[in-house]
Amino acid sequence: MQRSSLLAESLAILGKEVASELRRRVALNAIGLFAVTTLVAVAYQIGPYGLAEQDRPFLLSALLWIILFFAATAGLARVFVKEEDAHTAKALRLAARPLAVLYGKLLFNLVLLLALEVIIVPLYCALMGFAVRSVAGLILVMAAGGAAFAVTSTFVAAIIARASGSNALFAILALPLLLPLLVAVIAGTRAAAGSMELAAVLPALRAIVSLGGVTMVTAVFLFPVVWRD
Amino acid sequence: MSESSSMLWVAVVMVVIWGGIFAYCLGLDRRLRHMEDQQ
Amino acid sequence: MVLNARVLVVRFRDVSKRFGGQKVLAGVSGELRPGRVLVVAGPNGSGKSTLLNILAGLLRPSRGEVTYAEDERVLSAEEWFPNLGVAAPDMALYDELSALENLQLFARLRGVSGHDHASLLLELGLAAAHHHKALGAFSSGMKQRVKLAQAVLHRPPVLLLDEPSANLDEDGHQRVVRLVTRMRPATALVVATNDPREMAWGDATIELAG
Amino acid sequence: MTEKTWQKGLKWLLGVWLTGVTAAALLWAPPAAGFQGDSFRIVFFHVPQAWVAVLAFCVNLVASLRYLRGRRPLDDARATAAARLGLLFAILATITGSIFAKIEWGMFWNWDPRETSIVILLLIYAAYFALRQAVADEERRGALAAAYAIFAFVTMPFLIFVVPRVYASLHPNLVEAARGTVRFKMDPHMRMVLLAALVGFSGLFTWLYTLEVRVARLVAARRAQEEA
Repeated sequence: MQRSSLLAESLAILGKEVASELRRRVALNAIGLFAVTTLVAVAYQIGPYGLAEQDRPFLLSALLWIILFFAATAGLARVFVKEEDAHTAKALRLAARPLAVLYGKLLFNLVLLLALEVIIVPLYCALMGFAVRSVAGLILVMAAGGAAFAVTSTFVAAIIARASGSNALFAILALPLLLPLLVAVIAGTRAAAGSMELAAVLPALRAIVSLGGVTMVTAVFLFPVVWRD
Repeated sequence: MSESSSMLWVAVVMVVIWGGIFAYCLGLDRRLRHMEDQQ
Repeated sequence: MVLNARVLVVRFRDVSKRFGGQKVLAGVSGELRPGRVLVVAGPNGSGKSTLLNILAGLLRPSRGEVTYAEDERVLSAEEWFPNLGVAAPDMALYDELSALENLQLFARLRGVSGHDHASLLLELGLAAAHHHKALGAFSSGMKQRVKLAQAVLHRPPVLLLDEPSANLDEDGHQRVVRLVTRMRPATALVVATNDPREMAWGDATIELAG
Repeated sequence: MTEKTWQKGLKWLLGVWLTGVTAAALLWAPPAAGFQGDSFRIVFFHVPQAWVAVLAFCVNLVASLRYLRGRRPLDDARATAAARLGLLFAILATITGSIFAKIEWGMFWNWDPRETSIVILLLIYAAYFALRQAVADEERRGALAAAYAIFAFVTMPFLIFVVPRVYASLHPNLVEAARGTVRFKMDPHMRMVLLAALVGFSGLFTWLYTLEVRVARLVAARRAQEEA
């Protein structure tokens, strides 16, 4: 039996995830709704003038990523949990290679997360009066941060899907692993807000990229153990 | 915190923690040997 | 349609499985060869599905071993799965996708191209009108037909069917009989069932105690 | 089995060593400049506890890797025992750390980067046990827990090295104040007591670990009897 290439399998799975998500929109609703309501609530409370001037860069950066983090926990685990709940995991396990499943679902979570960022970040800057001097720097931090975020979230999602599958367990397992990344992306966002040149975000970007790279390599080695008994 | 009391704090905490764990080990060790003999 | 004519043999020796303290399978042995149907019979909860999951390589036996060999070369799990077709009650397909989209997905995953999935669905009795409807709206009988189509679309040399006629009417059962007859010569088949009509297919039978 | 003399001797040595270390830490080691009285002496306990916690998590890593390769239940028991002890030492390190902070800066917690790293370690291994609770099947529980422990371990270097540096850039005013006082000069005597304390606590960890593994062996043997 010849096998399809890993890329073809991964794209087939990504296609399936996008198609079923567009038709049922469960994760999209969860993430979108959560992010917007939190943002509006926070904006209403704090608003552009609520913060002392010198605290603004740090607090606004931190707040943005906390909103993104909790919106993500509302939706990113679904990509594996629904396979176990709907009992479709068995057919997928038999038909696709573990790495194709990992890459397909990771790409889907990445698309979901970047879409979330594209919607939330401009809205956040407007509502909160968050002036960002280096937009290019912010985009770099958001993209790299989003990718590293998606790697850990997807791997933890695969683990909890085979445990109780509850969102609470996802947050408990994912939070401590994401804290180092959270610190790095907040520092990066703050640097992007603080200065015009791109170089300002480099230290944080190095931390994000190395953290994302190391966790990706580990996820690739460990995923088959999680996906198959 | 006065001079001597901070010292007392440190000493008490340390002795309680480490004394307790050491005693726990002794007790567990004895019980284990007893169960291993029955095995 | 030319079926794969490769000699694939599955041997399982003294396979046992225990969940927590409870023993589900005790020392089952046997062999699968192309052209032979092995029936696994036994009351509910006797471990039929567990044995099939172990033979599929989805579950690790507590004791005993399963070896997959192609012309005496032992295959790894990675090499093994593509040779396997499975249809079982504890397995579902994607409700959001249509019958055809499901088959196209599994065909792409298995690297099988250019097959007329529509005719396979017709052969299993799914009317053309339903081919483009989402699986979620299907009755259990219609879902079972798509599941059987998924199991055979890549013409696997080994086919594991767990209660294949479940939820099927008489017409559905007759189509399963025709499918098994057609695939039998070049396929090693395992059928877990309590349906006497299906038990009659067996060249060999394993009776699992309750 | 009657206890061999060397085991009894080892226990006595460990007992004597630990009392010696405690006495040295509390009485003998010279006071460090810039501290209120003798509160700095808690460092002789705080720092080794943190190191031993990391040591325990390393043992958990090795046992988890070995479990994934051989799927032997004993390796899973070893991984769990090491994680449990790691959690214990991390909790102790956090307690002694906050006592030190209370005496030194008047508040139990001041987000000193090293302290936050220990707490994050605590969260990781608390999550490890939350995961173990959530899985019924024994073998899957071992595999998932091992996968999580190995994945978490990889993020640990970032936690201990990267986070403090990046963290410091986040709120410079707070952290500089704390960093100024913590960097006391390590004179040779203090370093010796610190190393002695580390050896003592590692010995205690090893003993605890072997005891827990012996318990696991007994449980496994008893279950094997029941099954047979």
